[in-house]
Amino acid sequence: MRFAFTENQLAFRDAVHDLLAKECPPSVVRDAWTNETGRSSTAWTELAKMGVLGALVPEAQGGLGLSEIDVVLLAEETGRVALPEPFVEHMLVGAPLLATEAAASGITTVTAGDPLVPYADTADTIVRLGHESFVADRDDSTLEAHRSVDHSRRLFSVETSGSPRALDAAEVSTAYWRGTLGFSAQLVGLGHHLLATTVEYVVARRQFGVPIGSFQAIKHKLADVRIALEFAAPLVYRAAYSLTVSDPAARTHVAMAKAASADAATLAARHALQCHGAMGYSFEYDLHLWIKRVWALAAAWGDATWHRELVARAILDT
Amino acid sequence: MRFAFTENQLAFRDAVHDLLAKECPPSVVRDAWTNETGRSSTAWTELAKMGVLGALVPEAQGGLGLSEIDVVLLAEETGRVALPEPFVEHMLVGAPLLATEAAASGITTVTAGDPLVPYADTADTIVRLGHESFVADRDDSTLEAHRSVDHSRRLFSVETSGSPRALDAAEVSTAYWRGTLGFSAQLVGLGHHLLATTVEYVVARRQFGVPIGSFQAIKHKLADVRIALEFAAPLVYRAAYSLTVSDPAARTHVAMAKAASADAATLAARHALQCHGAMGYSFEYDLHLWIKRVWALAAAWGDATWHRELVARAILDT
Amino acid sequence: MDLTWSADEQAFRAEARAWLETNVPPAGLASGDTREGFARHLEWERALFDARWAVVSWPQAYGGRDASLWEWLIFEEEYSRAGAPQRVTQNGIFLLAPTLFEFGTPGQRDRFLPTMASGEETWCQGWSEPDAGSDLAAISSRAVRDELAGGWRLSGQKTWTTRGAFCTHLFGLYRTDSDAERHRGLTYFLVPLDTPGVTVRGFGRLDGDEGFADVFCDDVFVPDDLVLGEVDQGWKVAMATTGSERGLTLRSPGRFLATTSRLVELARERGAADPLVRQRIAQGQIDAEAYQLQTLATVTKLSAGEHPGAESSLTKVFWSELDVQLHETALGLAGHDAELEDSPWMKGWQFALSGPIYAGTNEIQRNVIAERVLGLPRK
Amino acid sequence: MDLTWSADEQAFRAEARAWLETNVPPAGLASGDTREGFARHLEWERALFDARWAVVSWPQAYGGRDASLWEWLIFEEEYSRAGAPQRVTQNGIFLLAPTLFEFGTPGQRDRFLPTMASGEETWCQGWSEPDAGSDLAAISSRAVRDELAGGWRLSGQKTWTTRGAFCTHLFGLYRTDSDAERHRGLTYFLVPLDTPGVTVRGFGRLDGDEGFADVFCDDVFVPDDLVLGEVDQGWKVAMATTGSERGLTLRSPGRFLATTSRLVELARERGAADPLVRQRIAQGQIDAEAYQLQTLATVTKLSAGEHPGAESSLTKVFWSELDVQLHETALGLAGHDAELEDSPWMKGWQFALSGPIYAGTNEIQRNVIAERVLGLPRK
Repeated sequence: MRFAFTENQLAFRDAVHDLLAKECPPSVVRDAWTNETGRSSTAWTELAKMGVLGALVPEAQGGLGLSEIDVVLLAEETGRVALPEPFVEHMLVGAPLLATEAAASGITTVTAGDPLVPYADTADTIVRLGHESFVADRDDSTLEAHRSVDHSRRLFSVETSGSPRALDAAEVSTAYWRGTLGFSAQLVGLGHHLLATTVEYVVARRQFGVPIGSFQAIKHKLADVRIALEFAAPLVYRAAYSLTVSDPAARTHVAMAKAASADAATLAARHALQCHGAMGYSFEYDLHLWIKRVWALAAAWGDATWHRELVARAILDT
Repeated sequence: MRFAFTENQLAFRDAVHDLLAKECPPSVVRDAWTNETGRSSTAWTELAKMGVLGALVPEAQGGLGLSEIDVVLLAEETGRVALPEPFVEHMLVGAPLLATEAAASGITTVTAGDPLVPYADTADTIVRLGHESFVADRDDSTLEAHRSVDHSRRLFSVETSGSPRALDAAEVSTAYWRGTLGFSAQLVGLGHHLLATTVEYVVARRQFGVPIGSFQAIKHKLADVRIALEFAAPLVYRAAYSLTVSDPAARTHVAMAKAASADAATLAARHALQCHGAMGYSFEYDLHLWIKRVWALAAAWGDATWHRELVARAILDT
Repeated sequence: MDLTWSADEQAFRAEARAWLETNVPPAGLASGDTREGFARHLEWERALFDARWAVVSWPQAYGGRDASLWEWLIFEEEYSRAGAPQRVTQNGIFLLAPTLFEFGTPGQRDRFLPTMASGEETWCQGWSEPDAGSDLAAISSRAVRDELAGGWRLSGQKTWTTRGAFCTHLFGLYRTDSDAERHRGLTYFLVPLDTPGVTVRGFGRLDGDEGFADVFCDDVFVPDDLVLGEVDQGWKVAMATTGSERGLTLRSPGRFLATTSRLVELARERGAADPLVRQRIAQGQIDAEAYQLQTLATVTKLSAGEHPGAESSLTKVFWSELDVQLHETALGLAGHDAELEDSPWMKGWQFALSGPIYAGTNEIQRNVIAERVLGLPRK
Repeated sequence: MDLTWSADEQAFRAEARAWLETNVPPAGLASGDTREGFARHLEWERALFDARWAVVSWPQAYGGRDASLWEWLIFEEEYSRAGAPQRVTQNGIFLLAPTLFEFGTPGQRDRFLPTMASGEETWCQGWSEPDAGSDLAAISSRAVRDELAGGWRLSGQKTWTTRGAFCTHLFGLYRTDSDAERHRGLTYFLVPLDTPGVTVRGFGRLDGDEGFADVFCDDVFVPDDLVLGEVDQGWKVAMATTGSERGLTLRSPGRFLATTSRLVELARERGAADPLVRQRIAQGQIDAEAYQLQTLATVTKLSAGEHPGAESSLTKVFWSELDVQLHETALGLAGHDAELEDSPWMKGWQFALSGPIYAGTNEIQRNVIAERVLGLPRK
């Protein structure tokens, strides 16, 4: 029994952390709100160079041949910086699903349930999971733009005129649970950033002659956020482990992870906004970039209520 | 339009308030936990003398011929002092249901849904509302005692060997909604007492060199209780009015009142206990007498969730 | 207790409803927090004014109807029910005007109320400063006496000023006695924003619309007749306004009843079968009605001549959290559509989130409730 | 990461499970917070001790098995799973013993640990006083030096002392330096409750059981060898115990997993169809597993030699609120039966409500989290 990451896993996390600190400061996220693609300029190519994007692709196909437990912390890091990229869609879902050399270097995007596909305009390949699951070329598809509250998340409805490859149930299942794990990890990262940035603010911000962080109302809100993240993270890590070892309960574990991480990040967003007051409510201040990402990802691929019902089925109906 | 009680109604409330202050101090509630009947010694007879117990009985039958709106504040007062009596059962339900001179002076108890009947051992008449609704003589009934967490609320299962009078649907409905209104009003009164007694405690109790009531964590909890009671009370008063004028939405209004008052009183109980710390957790201290009454009444005659679903039916399914 | 409306009140309601049904722009207007939308809203305000619906509770001389508090409540209910546009003039009409009626000179009232009612002049509130948000008494913008010119010279920065970039006037607090601490030594000024030395810079609110502004004053001359109330008594004067802001005027129960109705409609469209959603919607309806009833109780008291007290803090916390809950429930119903920016619920959700922050954060309000309503010690 | 148990650990679990299945009293025992029930519980404790399950993590010399933290965790999980009786010896075994191991003399360890493990001597905690609840450092009970007799004379009142009326010994903090303020000048004493001058008065907890006591000391002589740790260093010594109380030892994840299982069973009996109830139960399961996993992470760190820090405050808030939630959900399922006192859920609910209060209220814990984990300023 050992509930901890290996030195290698932590080192990989640290490397990605450092890369993102350099390639994805808040200015990059803000820029993605208004640039042509909604994406970062260089973070994606640097991640590709490091091999991260093909981490789950077998070595034979040019990937790193790693597993979910090796990459869950990387997804958390991309959440922490609010990386504006189809990172989960490509790295955790698309690339290993296609598992070709092209896949590791190209860009795949995915949707699950939702008819709208993020970043479809800059993807090479579009995967749809849901009622009809398939893999299609972007070139065979007609796109229509829709607007997410998170402007960096470019959404498109997709009409495919080509003959997309159908996916079988096992492929869909693997893809769906990996993606859900990835968003859970990103939500934990987003939550941690929101907490850290709020702590910084309430220590610096003075009202009534003292830092507002000295008021119990602020302290207790942020303590609650810290608690929620403390207990959401292990559920996410366990889910990654369970997918890696094909635990029979892996899907329930991912559902638990998504429910807990969505709730924790939503709480973090709410309290961050309230503790920042009018400052956080200002568009010019970066806080809302993280908050809106939380709103989008908390609802994506099944919200907390939906995943809790899956958990209920597992424990009550079997 | 006038959302306020009349001078007469307020004067009646004040008179009952004064009576209860004298006849039902906390020592009477505590005594009822261990005495033979679970009831007060003199409060009941004094209320009878004042005419309160027959308030809803027509004047022709020896009552005061009043309406729900005239007595809702009296029920609130009995809640405030945690009066250990079948007050709602008799005054709001049993007496006007029987509407005989005997009824106004005798004691009627009622249950709705629940097979257990409070104070059945000292009642003359037992009314059951629910699957089979009837009025029975206590003398024709076999009782078996059960124990409520509120020891003053003596509960009994009842087997009737006589031939009880069946109640028609209209009688049952009137009885049920009046009783539910009465418990809602008592819950508001209980909540107000819990808040007041907690305010008193946190002002007096010093820790860390200051009154604990100066801490924001305490302030905000009690502010939330005050808010909940502020907005529950008008729902209860409106429900009383709607029953009085036979408003077509009266039942929904009572359901709203029970849901809101149960939630407000439950919150008051929870925060009162937490703000009192170990002191409130001590059996010797009076606080728990009120808290346990709240637990019992919040669950009785349909809990908040049940009544909210009734509200949902009214607004969503019609 | 009498929860029925008189024949006159019913007639008043019918008249308001009929006019609104005919005149409310069916497709709505662009956001009033944009320059373009603000202009459209002013046209609507003008139509309201011309039909004498802009300021129903004001005297007829200023464009009102001398409406009672009850009629005003009825009008607000009908206004929300009709889905009529947000009042971009509300900071003037609902916050400044009550103060002008109470503290203004006859000259000030005659000068400012009619143009405020018609929307010719629009007012923003100059309270907050970068270092004076929750701690309003920390205001450091100052006004220096210019005896010769018969007035004051204002300097300093106001910020988070709602729709400041589009308004013509600002009412604000400036420090006239620099030795006095905290809430002493402040004065309430009326400032035309075209006065030399004023610079306004609009900036975005949470949803990106330019609903906020910085208002910089650099040696801005304001003559004595633009002082509202007494010099150095600005806090007292302002608090009267703050009372209105938290209390009856700004958040009519009709607004939340209307939002709840839209939520019920949304749920019916989606089947309304999920008990979880049913519970939340029922709770919304209960709370919206509780707020309405509590308002009726308050108006009954006010009509009997009682004054509102710290209880307005109870109201502010309640409606602001109710608004958040209603929108949260609606977004939960929307599923993955929830993230779409175009949905009115997403726009409303972001607006609702300002409720617990502005007009005194809910944390401050809970302190006020604890200290002034419950009597808990300040320290 | 490796979430599997070794063959040895599995064997340990199997052994514990087999013994518990055979020996746990199937009908349970009367409440350990009553004199009668306490005596029954001591018989059970004795059986545990005789089978060497009383103190698995202790050295064999004191009746333990030298179990690893992992094995201890496994044992606690099996213990809860089996529905075995509450440990009435827990304040000694889980709170005092770790302190004895760290600060006790060899003589003290040999004198007290074996009888503690067997239940021959039972310990209650003398922390709280009427004016020192949340504010533990406000302790005013005092110990005056008696140089001649080689010891101390204790006076003062301890209160809310759990099961104090049934225990043989008390460990408590007394002020040895009356000039020192707050947490300085306190000393940690081991007090046999049959010492002349000690008066114990039991009183009821929320559920009416006599689980609390006042312990009055009136010039009670305690020899030097019953001082634990150094004189005037009692705060430091006690904080080590407080760490255990909040952390791993007292609230094994097994307890909440077992409660959740019972809740799931209850819901299945009642049909388990209501989506509202399903949500709450699923949340309970998620939280119980989260608590288990977080404990596994903590034990991994402790096994690697790291020390637990203020993070134990996170744990305390989490499990205490989880416990309240689980019981609230169960009572909600019970409908009108909820108010019946005999139901195990009503008993458990009342016990759960003590969780956010004792061992440092959750308000204090949230302060600790904010200040020591997040680094927010104290003032």
